[in-house]
Amino acid sequence: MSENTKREITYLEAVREAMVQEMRRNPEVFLIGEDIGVYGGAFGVSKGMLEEFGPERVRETPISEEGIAGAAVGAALMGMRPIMEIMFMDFATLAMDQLVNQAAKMRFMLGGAVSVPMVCRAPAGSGTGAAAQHSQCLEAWFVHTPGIKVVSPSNAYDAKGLLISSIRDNNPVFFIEHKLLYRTKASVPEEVYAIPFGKAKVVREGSDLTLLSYSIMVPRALEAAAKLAEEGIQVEVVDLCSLKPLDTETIVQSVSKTGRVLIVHEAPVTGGFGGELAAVIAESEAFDYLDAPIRRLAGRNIPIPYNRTLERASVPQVEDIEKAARALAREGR
Amino acid sequence: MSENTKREITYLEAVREAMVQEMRRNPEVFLIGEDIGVYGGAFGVSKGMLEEFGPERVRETPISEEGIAGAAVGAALMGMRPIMEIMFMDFATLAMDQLVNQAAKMRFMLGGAVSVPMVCRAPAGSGTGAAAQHSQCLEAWFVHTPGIKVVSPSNAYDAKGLLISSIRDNNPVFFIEHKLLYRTKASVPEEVYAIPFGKAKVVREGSDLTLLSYSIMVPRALEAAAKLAEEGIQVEVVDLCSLKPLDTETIVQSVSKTGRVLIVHEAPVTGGFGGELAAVIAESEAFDYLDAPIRRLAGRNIPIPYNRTLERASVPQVEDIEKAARALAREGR
Amino acid sequence: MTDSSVLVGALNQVGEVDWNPILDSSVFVKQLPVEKLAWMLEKMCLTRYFEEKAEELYTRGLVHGTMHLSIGMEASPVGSIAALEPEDFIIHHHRGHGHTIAKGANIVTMMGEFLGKEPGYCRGRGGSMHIADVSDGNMGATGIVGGGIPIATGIGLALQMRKSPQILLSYFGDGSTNEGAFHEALNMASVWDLPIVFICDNNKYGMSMDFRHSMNVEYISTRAASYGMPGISIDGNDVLTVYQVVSQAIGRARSGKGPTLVENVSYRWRGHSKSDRNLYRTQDEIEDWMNRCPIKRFKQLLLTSQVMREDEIEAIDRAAKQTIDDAAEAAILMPEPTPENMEDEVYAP
Amino acid sequence: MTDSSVLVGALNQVGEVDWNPILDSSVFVKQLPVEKLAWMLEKMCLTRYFEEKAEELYTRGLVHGTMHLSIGMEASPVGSIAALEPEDFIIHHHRGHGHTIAKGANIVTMMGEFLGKEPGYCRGRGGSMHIADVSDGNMGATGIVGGGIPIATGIGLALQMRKSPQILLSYFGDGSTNEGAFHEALNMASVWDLPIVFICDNNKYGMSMDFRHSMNVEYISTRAASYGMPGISIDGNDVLTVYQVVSQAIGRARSGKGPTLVENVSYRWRGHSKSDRNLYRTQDEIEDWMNRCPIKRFKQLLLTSQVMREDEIEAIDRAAKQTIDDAAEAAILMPEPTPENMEDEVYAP
Ligand SMILES: Cc1ncc(C[n+]2csc(CCOP(=O)(O)OP(=O)(O)O)c2C)c(N)n1
Ligand SMILES: Cc1ncc(C[n+]2csc(CCOP(=O)(O)OP(=O)(O)O)c2C)c(N)n1
Ligand SMILES: [Mg+2]
Ligand SMILES: [Mg+2]
Repeated sequence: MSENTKREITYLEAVREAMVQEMRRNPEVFLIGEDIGVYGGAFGVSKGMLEEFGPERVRETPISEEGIAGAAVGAALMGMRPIMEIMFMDFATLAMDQLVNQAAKMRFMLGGAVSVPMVCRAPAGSGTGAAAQHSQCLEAWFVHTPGIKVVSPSNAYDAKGLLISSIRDNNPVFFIEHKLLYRTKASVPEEVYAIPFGKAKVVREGSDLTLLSYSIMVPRALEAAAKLAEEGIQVEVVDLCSLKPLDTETIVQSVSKTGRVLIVHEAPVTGGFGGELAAVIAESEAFDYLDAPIRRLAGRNIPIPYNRTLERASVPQVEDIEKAARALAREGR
Repeated sequence: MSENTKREITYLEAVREAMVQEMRRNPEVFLIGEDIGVYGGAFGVSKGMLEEFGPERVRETPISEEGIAGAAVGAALMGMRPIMEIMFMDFATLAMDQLVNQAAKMRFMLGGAVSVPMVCRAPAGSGTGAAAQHSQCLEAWFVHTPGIKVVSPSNAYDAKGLLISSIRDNNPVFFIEHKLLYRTKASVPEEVYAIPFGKAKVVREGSDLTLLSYSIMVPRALEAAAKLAEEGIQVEVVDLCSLKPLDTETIVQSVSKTGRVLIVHEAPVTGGFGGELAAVIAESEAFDYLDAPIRRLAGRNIPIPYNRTLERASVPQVEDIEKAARALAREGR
Repeated sequence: MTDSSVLVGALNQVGEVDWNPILDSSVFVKQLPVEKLAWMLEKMCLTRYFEEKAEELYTRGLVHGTMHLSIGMEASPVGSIAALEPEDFIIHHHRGHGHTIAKGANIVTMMGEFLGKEPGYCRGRGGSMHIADVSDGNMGATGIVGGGIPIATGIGLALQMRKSPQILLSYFGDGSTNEGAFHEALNMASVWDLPIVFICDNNKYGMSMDFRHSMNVEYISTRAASYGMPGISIDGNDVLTVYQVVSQAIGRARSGKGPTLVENVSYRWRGHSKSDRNLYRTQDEIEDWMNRCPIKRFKQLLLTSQVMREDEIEAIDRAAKQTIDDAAEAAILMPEPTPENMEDEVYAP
Repeated sequence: MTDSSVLVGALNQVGEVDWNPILDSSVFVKQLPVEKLAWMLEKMCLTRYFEEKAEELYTRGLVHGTMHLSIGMEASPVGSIAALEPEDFIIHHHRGHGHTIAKGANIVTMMGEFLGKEPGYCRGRGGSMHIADVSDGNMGATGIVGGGIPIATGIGLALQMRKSPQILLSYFGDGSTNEGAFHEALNMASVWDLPIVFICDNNKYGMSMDFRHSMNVEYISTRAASYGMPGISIDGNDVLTVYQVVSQAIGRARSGKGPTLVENVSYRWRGHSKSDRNLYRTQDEIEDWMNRCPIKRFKQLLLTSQVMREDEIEAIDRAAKQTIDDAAEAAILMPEPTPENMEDEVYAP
């Protein structure tokens, strides 16, 4: 991050800025989705974009998620660079054929004759009282789909740079935004910049254990780590940024250094991306350096409930992370 | 398996027999799907059932996967016990909203006021030259969906008993059949029997390493294990049978005994169910007994290609399992 | 379409059905028992006051999450559910407070769910969008636009397979008819002659999108033609027209003749949900529709047709308001759920 | 629908379009250059022989996987693609050999793909179901029934956004029109006036299901009404009728008037795929349709209208057969792909 940039903007504004700047730069880039025009999108991400780019390039659709995804695939096949917005990640369930059977497979299946440069942006996660069908984190499905890349930024700076890379990538990229991050601020340069995929960031150094995370759980992990530091427990926090491609090297290095690893995500623990991370570590040379079992702290294996207290209790909060990290730091082998 | 049963039938016949016997026993059970009537289903699983049960209970549908799943959910809500057939597991992509947002969540979301007793049967896997959109193994998605149970039998005997349990279960159960297993035979009692979920089977005992698997990879693992035994390597093969609920106890016991574990499945390795298994082991007390890193052998991270040689090379074959197990058995810590 | 099948009062119509004539509401109102009319008025008032209270509670910060209000649209759920037998079923959508109330929900339990309380219909797990009342035949709502329509087909299938005399009303919005789920479900229901009446509550907008920009048809009932199903569009702000037309569609469903698509044309006064700034429509348009308030109109009809006196009408109105006020007070005092053992609730035993 | 819009020769029609009259094929055949007619005959013969060869290769055990033959249905792809400019696009479905040949595929490369060879169109990764020929504007097929239709909408959208004069033909089967994808995609294409002609190759069955059991409409063009799109059903075994009608629909698309749904009624002689035992239909029905062979019929027309001599016709036929025989021999000798580095093919650089 450039030192002399002082401008602070929100994650939401960073996402918008990435789209706006790429749309100005490249006429092939356009946004397609529901209520993205005068409404500005369900969360206001595209506010003002209709005014600048007009209804052709801020393309509002009927409520037809499969149709939207198909439109993105078809346009991408022709060399356009659609950014499709799925209003809530939960609705990706309606577009799975287009995303998984079409977008992801087409290049390979046609022997390399085509590419599908598209982005699927989706707000994910709980915390807004929207209940079971508007709160999911489904990244694990897309990580498991060869042909799709998956990124999930934890802050405004990364959101901008990773979205620009996503738009420029020649493949389908699933770009996961977390609703609770939309209002968070960071220092973000006005210039266009691209953050390469496949690079994790050590966002806090520590010697006692490695905490691997992404998206909303990164700020929570940092908060927990700060508290634990007061107790003398030094947590190294790694923000994965891109889930696929995955920066195995940084993970293995950190875990080899600390000898302990706590994996934290919001999605339900069973079958979640944490399993993949655990496997990557357990298969790697870091295995030999482990001084304690690998631990996962993730969402409970339940649909997200409506009630605020229940909702909070369904996914890791700062205090849960603190507790899990403290226990792991003390765990011997 | 009862000793005095000599009758051998195929996996396909066992699936059919389970459905037929439960439909005779319980008028609330019915089959719904595409081409399941006079055609007998794409693979012939329901051959003859239309004749016995008539078009009401062998309910053929238009080509409308989302509609089929919705019909199953609605009927199940009313207390019927639909068995829906998805012609190829790949087409479950079209029914994800109904399966994941509706069937799986409804009980919890309505505070326990309803249950959704339905089975979704789907033939999965490669090996028939059907290419990228007709060859997938998508179990990881459903394992990651709270509210759905997932079973994946490896032989005719288990197929019958697990399908009967699936039909009797009061929840949505994803029942995964492997196309290449359809013609395999086993001794299967004619009587009705139910195999409880959540019980893995040690299908071959061994002391040198534990091989965890399910579905088509179990017979392949057994073949590999038999060959390795000739070299003096004793592989313990565990057939998980049900992926969710998962028999963690048997897994931990076996791995604690052998100190080495190889996880084998057909789905692409990244983000696959193998990650969950690795995490479960790495979090458990078995971790302390591990003498070598946890190893996964799974499908390559590619869509399934059409060409026979490429297709074979995309997923683990007997010789790949043999090789991986041999290497692991020799691996020290 | 034969001439005999043209229904006076229909805004649009497809399919060959012998509709019985519908009467002008000023005539029909005299043919219904006064208790029935009073029931309709009560349910409409309850719905209106429930939602006004919901807004108030929201503003007071007592609601976590969002909500979708149907103020101005009360005639469709009430007029159609009035035509049901108590044993019949409904399934509705995210804008479903009116349907829930009309189908007989306990208002206190409903308000409890709205506030996410343990004694609420879903024990606080569902909230505004998912209030169901299964024991009264209300199978609830899904938050996925169009997602309930295939489930409706399944419910209808179960009723048919069991040779039940019961039927189902399936509600959804104009925007949802652009979802593939709508298409697949109506087609299957028609092919199988299922005992369902599909009711489109067309409130002119799907979130911010004017329905006329989301489809190239003027009337959504036109879409019935794709399924060989009769379709009809009517004034959805006239509770007695809704009642008459839906009664006939229910008759078709109950006698095994299959489903009908009824479009009740209405309007949503409030924003789509709480985050709506109403930038996509004019204040004039909103006010124009507020002048066509279905409740005011029904009260006027009762009065001018002399089937109820003003004091009787106002008594119903006041009682409804009181019921809602009491329910809110009671619901606020209800206990919150606690998060232990939620894993045990996911699967049925 | 105004009277002026009724098209002679249409089996069914919806929407208000001023169709130009279509001529009887015995008249129209004289208005086309003989080269065009010869091209049509050649493509139809190539398709027929390609598929007969495919069957033979399958029987000889040279094919791993399945295939879907369109024998008896050759007039629809050939008649419609004959109406395109070479720069135009097509996207088709699992039964797409005819479309691929008509759009100009190299037969040897195509046969190579059918056999899964490295020099095949998809380097052996795709096979029969996924043969695409992108450089000729053939965007290929998906194995997911209906899955190509939303992609068609996207292609049309790109053409429109780029203000391209090119248009797209999007093909699919009768059964696929029951998928939600069909509904969403046609609706969006109509709302946006995209330059697409949607062509339903109705071969009467979706796998084993008689299309009349899968929907309550007699003609699939009826479904166009849901989208405010013109729809028309025609004899899909008459290559010149297909040509004339699709030409007009292409004209609409190219001039910015939006999409049209054309239903080409035909029949599939062979089973759905190789595992089909044809239990769902009668031998009589099959034979009846075999008597309506589109190729025989076209040859007959060329002969009786005296635009070609029998020896000219037979020369085209023989040459086509030879081309296919040669292609098969060449394809059999092509190298197999090897499995190294497949991971590197998944993502574009
Ligand atoms: C599958 C899906 N897509 C989008 C949404 C977001 N959304 C909620 S309600 C709504 C508008 C629905 O319009 P309509 O069907 O007309 O019902 P109304 O809200 O007008 O009553 C939208 C877009 C959703 N909940 N589900
Ligand atoms: C989504 C999906 N469902 C089911 C199938 C299996 N399937 C392949 S072709 C076919 C029939 C399609 O019928 P139609 O659209 O009429 O095309 P036709 O095969 O008759 O040319 C079916 C059911 C599939 N490939 N994809
Ligand atoms: Mg609406
Ligand atoms: Mg067909």
